[in-house]
Amino acid sequence: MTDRPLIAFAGISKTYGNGTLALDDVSFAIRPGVIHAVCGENGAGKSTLMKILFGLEQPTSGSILLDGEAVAIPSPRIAAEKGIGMVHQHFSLVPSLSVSENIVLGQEPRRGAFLDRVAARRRVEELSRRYNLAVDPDATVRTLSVAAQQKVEILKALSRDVRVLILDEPTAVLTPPETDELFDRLRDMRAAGLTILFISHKLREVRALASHVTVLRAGKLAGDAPLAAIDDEAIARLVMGQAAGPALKRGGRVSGTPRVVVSGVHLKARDANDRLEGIDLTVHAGEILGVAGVDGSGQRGLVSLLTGRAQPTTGAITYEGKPTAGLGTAALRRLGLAHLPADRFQDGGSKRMTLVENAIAGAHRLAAFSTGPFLKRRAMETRTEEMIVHYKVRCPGPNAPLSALSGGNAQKLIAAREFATEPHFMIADQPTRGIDVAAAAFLHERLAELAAKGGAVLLITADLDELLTLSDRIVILYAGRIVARLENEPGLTPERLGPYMLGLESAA
Amino acid sequence: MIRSAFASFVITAVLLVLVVGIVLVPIALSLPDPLAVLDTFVFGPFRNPRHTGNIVEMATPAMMCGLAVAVMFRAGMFNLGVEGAFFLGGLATVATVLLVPLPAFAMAPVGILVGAVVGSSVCAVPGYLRARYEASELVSSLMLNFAALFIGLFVVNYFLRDPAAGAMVSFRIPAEAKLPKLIAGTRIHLGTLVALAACGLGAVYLFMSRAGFEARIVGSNPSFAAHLGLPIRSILLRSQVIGGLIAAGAGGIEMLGLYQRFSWQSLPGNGWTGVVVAILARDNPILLIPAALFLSYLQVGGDLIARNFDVPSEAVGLIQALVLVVVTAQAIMRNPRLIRLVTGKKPAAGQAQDTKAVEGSVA
Amino acid sequence: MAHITRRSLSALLLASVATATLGLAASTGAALADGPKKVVFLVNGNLGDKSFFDLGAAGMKQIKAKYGDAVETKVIEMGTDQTKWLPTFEDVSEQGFDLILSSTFEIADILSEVAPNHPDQTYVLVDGVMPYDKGGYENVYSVVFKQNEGSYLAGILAAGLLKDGTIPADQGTSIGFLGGMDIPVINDFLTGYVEGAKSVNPDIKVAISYAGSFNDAAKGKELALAQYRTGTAIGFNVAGLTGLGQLAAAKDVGKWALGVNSDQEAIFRESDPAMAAKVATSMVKNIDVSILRTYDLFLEGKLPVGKVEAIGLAENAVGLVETGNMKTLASDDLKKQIETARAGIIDGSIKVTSAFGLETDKLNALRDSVRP
Amino acid sequence: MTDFDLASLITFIPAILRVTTPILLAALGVLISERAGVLNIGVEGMMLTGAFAGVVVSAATGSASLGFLAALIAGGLLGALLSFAVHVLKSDLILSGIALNMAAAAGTTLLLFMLTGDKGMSGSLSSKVLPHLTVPVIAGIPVLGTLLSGHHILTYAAFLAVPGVGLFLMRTPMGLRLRAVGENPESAAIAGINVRRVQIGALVTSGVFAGAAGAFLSMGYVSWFSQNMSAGRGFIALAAEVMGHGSASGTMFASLLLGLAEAASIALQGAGLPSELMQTVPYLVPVIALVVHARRRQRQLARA
Repeated sequence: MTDRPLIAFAGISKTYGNGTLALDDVSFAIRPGVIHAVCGENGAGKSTLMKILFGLEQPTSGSILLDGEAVAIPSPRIAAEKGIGMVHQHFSLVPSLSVSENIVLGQEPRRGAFLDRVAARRRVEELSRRYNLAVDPDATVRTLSVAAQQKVEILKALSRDVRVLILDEPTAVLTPPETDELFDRLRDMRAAGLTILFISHKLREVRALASHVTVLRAGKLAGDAPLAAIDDEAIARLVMGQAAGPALKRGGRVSGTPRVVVSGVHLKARDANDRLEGIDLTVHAGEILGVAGVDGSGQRGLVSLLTGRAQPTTGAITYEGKPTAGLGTAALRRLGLAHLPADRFQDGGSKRMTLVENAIAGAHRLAAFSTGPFLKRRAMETRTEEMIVHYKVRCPGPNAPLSALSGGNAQKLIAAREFATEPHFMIADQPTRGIDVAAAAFLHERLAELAAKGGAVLLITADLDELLTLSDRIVILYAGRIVARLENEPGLTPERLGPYMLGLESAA
Repeated sequence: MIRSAFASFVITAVLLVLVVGIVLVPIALSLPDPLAVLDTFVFGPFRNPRHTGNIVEMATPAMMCGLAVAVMFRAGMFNLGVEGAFFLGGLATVATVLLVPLPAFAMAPVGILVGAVVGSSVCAVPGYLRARYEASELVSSLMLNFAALFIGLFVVNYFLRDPAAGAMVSFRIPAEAKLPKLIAGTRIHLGTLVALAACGLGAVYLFMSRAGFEARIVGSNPSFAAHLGLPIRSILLRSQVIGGLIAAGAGGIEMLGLYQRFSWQSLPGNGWTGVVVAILARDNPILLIPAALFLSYLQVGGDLIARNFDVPSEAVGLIQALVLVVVTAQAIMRNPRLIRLVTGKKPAAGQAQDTKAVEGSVA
Repeated sequence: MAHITRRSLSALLLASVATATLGLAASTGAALADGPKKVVFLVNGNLGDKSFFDLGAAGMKQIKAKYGDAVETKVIEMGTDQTKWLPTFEDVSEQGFDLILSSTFEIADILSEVAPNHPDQTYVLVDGVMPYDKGGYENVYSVVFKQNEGSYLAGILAAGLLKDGTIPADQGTSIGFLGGMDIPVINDFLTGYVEGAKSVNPDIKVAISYAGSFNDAAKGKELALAQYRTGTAIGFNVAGLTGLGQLAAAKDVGKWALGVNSDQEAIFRESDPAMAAKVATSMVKNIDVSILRTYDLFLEGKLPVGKVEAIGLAENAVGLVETGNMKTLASDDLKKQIETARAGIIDGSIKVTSAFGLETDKLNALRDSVRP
Repeated sequence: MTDFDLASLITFIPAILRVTTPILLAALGVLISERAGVLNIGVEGMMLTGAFAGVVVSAATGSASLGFLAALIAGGLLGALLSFAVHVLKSDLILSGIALNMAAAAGTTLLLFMLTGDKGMSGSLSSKVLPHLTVPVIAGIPVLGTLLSGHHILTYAAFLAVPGVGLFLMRTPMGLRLRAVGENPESAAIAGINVRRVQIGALVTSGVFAGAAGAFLSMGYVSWFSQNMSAGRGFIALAAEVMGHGSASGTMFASLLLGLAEAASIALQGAGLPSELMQTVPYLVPVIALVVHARRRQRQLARA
């Protein structure tokens, strides 16, 4: 192997039909057999660049060189033929199909006219042995945990004889031990000769894994260097365009009266991941209670109980001393509940509706926004414009559809709506998943501010840095039970949380 | 929103002329007087006030059925019961004015009201089954349309049939019950004003009222509605009851406006027209008015050439089918270059990259 | 279509202008002379029903064939949307036709609005009656068919074929009636058919079905098969295109069918002789003949405008097709019996009930009396 | 038909199968396109056109098989046409389907008129029919013979197609791709599947099935084409597919239920009830079945 680049981007620009310039003359090279990190905030153009490499998008100008030759990649199929595979941030699996069906989809082994299911299973077993990624080939994807789904996603990419594997923010949904395991596997793959493109905005991970980093900012190449030649602060500067502000650090404050008390709650649910088996917890006024746990440890069940979308099978929940039995979401919201849902476009808003409509929905029956049966559209619009300013929502205007916003800006608008009611109790479920550092920091400040004003906050997050930054106390969920209750002391590290999250230890 | 919709409206109009030209020119050329055929098709409807009146008469039920469809579609309900509601609404209205002794002034309003309530069941029952049991409203409404037809025919045969008449028709609708004509020389009746007002009210409901806002939230994203704690089931049901009332009321208005007796022996097809009009107007109540007028204009023009020349009436049907496909063709209608040509500005973000071509799988 | 070049398009346009000019000249010329009479037939539905609309159109053809250039005929389909019928009548009334014909009862309501506004225009209503008793309508001639009379003969034939053993008892012991819808004009066939059958065999059973549709041949066949399966040996279809399904059923099970309105044996004589062979006869309603007769009378100035004429067996407006299968199938005795009944109906000694104006209760009583 | 003894019940079964056949064929077509994510509202028009093409071509060639082939091709062509409108012109799927139905009704009548001078039916064309099949040994066995032998070839084809379609969807690579496209087109595209091509293929196949359903009407039930002879069966097929919850066997049972309801309403004619009320039965049964099914599912969910 020489130092000749495996892939070279040469002056790639991309302008979308609506005039957005996503990439502006980006050029850099990737050497074979390395783990190459691509960093940048949300909307910096990382995903677009990777989509271009994978054939999902076409550049407006510029070219891609593979082994020194300019190539056209018009579709993922061609990308696969050229040995490029991709693990998507939002998995590209078909939920109702089995693991093996998902993996062989598009290049199915045949026996006569039929799908050779034995061969498919064998292929999956072989792959999973080779790359040390254990999955059950016959499981239906819908029933798998996120981490397992990611394994399937990786196997699916690897099943096509790839030379280059693109991973788009692969750790966003993983616990630290899962992340560590993933990194081990990725190092194995590199050792086996694979070139890995690793997209992330977590410096720690980039440092831990990659040997070379490329930084994109606002569609332009901001920096490109071997990791050995650049320190973290320099990378952060390249990412943010300026020095990052001092990090917020809370912890340890328990103040105020118990606001939400969950006692002895069991929940039977169809999905085993949502079941709860005897939960006791209290959220006090003025504190942020962090909830950690591997995805599918009962977080969803807990949220649906606390938001009134489900009723406990046994046990009780009180809200400021009053039992909530029989109260639905609407009644709880009237009592002062707010909720930042994990899936912001699925539950947090309506893509097709305007920002005004998304921002005011829920509050629209208040006297401020309606007279009799009618809405006060002017007042709604004015209020939304204020939110847009206060929450620094970058948008074409208050009457643009929510779909026109990037994930981070949409989340800020949704947060603006949820904070606007001055809630007594806020459930923040993965509040900053997949959004850029600046937006995340902004939301962190809002949550801290709410707690400071006496609000009770329940923070559910897979991002342990976030958890340790914001929480006053931490509970860890495993398989529907609380396995640890920890004070967020300065010495608490992600590594200490790991064993609890995987159910290896229990302290409760 | 209205402006971009208007742009597509202009493109539609231009396109239609092209489509009609492409189909009609060869047909016209096979006839002795091709120019007259085209001329009649395009200008005929405006040459005689009666024909212009026909456009308005025909657009009246189309607007209301379109409104009924739009109200339900906006709430995310694929309810096709408008057809049956229109039929049953017409029947119940006529039954009321025939069977219930009412003072003359009350006949029309009470009749239409009763018709609206009875007829709305064809939309409301699928709505209830969906809200209560999550049973596909598409199937149940499609089936109930036919059930409504045969139940209606049974009612006519056994309770309303005029034995002196030679066909299965009801007794004559009393003159006092009929809706007053508005313009001499045409059949344009009070119902047209009602329909226009209904479209206006529909716009107010959908875009300016709390109830309509909530319905649109449910329609555009039920999970979001659940997040907000909106009472989804009752909102769904309410939308379908409102839709049913409008459609069935339209049936009553049509009967008292244009008919002498209840004489439908099969589903009149206005429900399908309503679906077409609503899709053309992109479920916008105000745009329903031009959409319905436009469709009716095409129809009247087509009727005129079929009547006056040897153009088979089926050719007119073919033209209309083609028109429907073309005017909803996003490849043409949402072509950014065309939109820029019409509005003179760039299209809004998100509109041009709407690449998901195939929607509408049945939940 | 998309490949029309600009040149070919302009050529087309040029050509069309030329033809247009010619056409204009021709029509002006025709108008100057004391031109041919203009007659129009308005179809309140679509052609292709194999029943009164098609027969009406056939009548128009016969007029054209008989009078040639002395007459201009035209048929306009108004479609099934009833709101379009009145505008069409108003348009046509202003276009200088000498005679405007239309058919079915539904048109009576339309004409009662249009005719008074155009007193100089002559209208003909076939198979429907204007409410003359309330006065007016001096410009409308109505003609109705006594299909019950013809159906009476069909009933005699069906019951007679069973009674005299021409159709052996193992084929079935009852007769059938397949109606399009439970409506008066269909039931008018039924009452005559049942009474005719009863005159042969007072205990005759009649299986009665209605399809609810006039264009569903498959359903018609299924309904007929159900009748044949439960003991019907010969059935009478009065259901337009749906009714033709009965013929297919008769062929499948080797039983007998009776056609209606037009000669259904003739429809399939060439294309499917085996099926045509199972049509015992058809009860024809000579709408075409009556339309030609109307025009004849009109030309002679003898058309009784402002009145209703009911035509039936006496006028040869309805009757059985006796030239086809019936000729060989029916015994001479049976033919004689039918002749006698015909004479009886014409001279008034036999009264056939009509479904028009008959209460639903009475009709049900009649149907119940023959239920198998 | 007042006494429902065993014998009359057995003679009743062929009627159910006959009534079910066109619904089942069309519903299987709807199933294939629906699993690929495209709802085929145009199935009614495809049926009608298939019925028409079968008659015209078999009359012209004197061959029933060629006529049947033409029916399949005609249905498939309309499927391609619908695909063109949806995928190339990017028209609304539902509206294009409605338009297709309108165009098929008008177009077949117009063509019939041009060919025969008659708008109503093709009686003057000597078209051919497809045969009924007698299963050798079984035909002689009393009850079983009535049940299994002597049906129309397309009745056998329809029921044999059920496992065929089921296997195709669940066990073949193409079926796998089709389901992936229908469930998650983006994922399918990422897996290198040409989503558009799969959907076009599904619509064409859907049309072929609809064409076969049409051929059963004009070359099985009767031996001619008549105006609008599909008479709403396409919509019934849509209902059957939805009731079948996406599986081939479910679609078959739903079709059989609808066929049973229709056949029962036919057999019960003449029992003295108003015919209009009897005619509501085939339409009320699916609604009731839907509710019963939905309630059972809800109870299962509640128990879980």
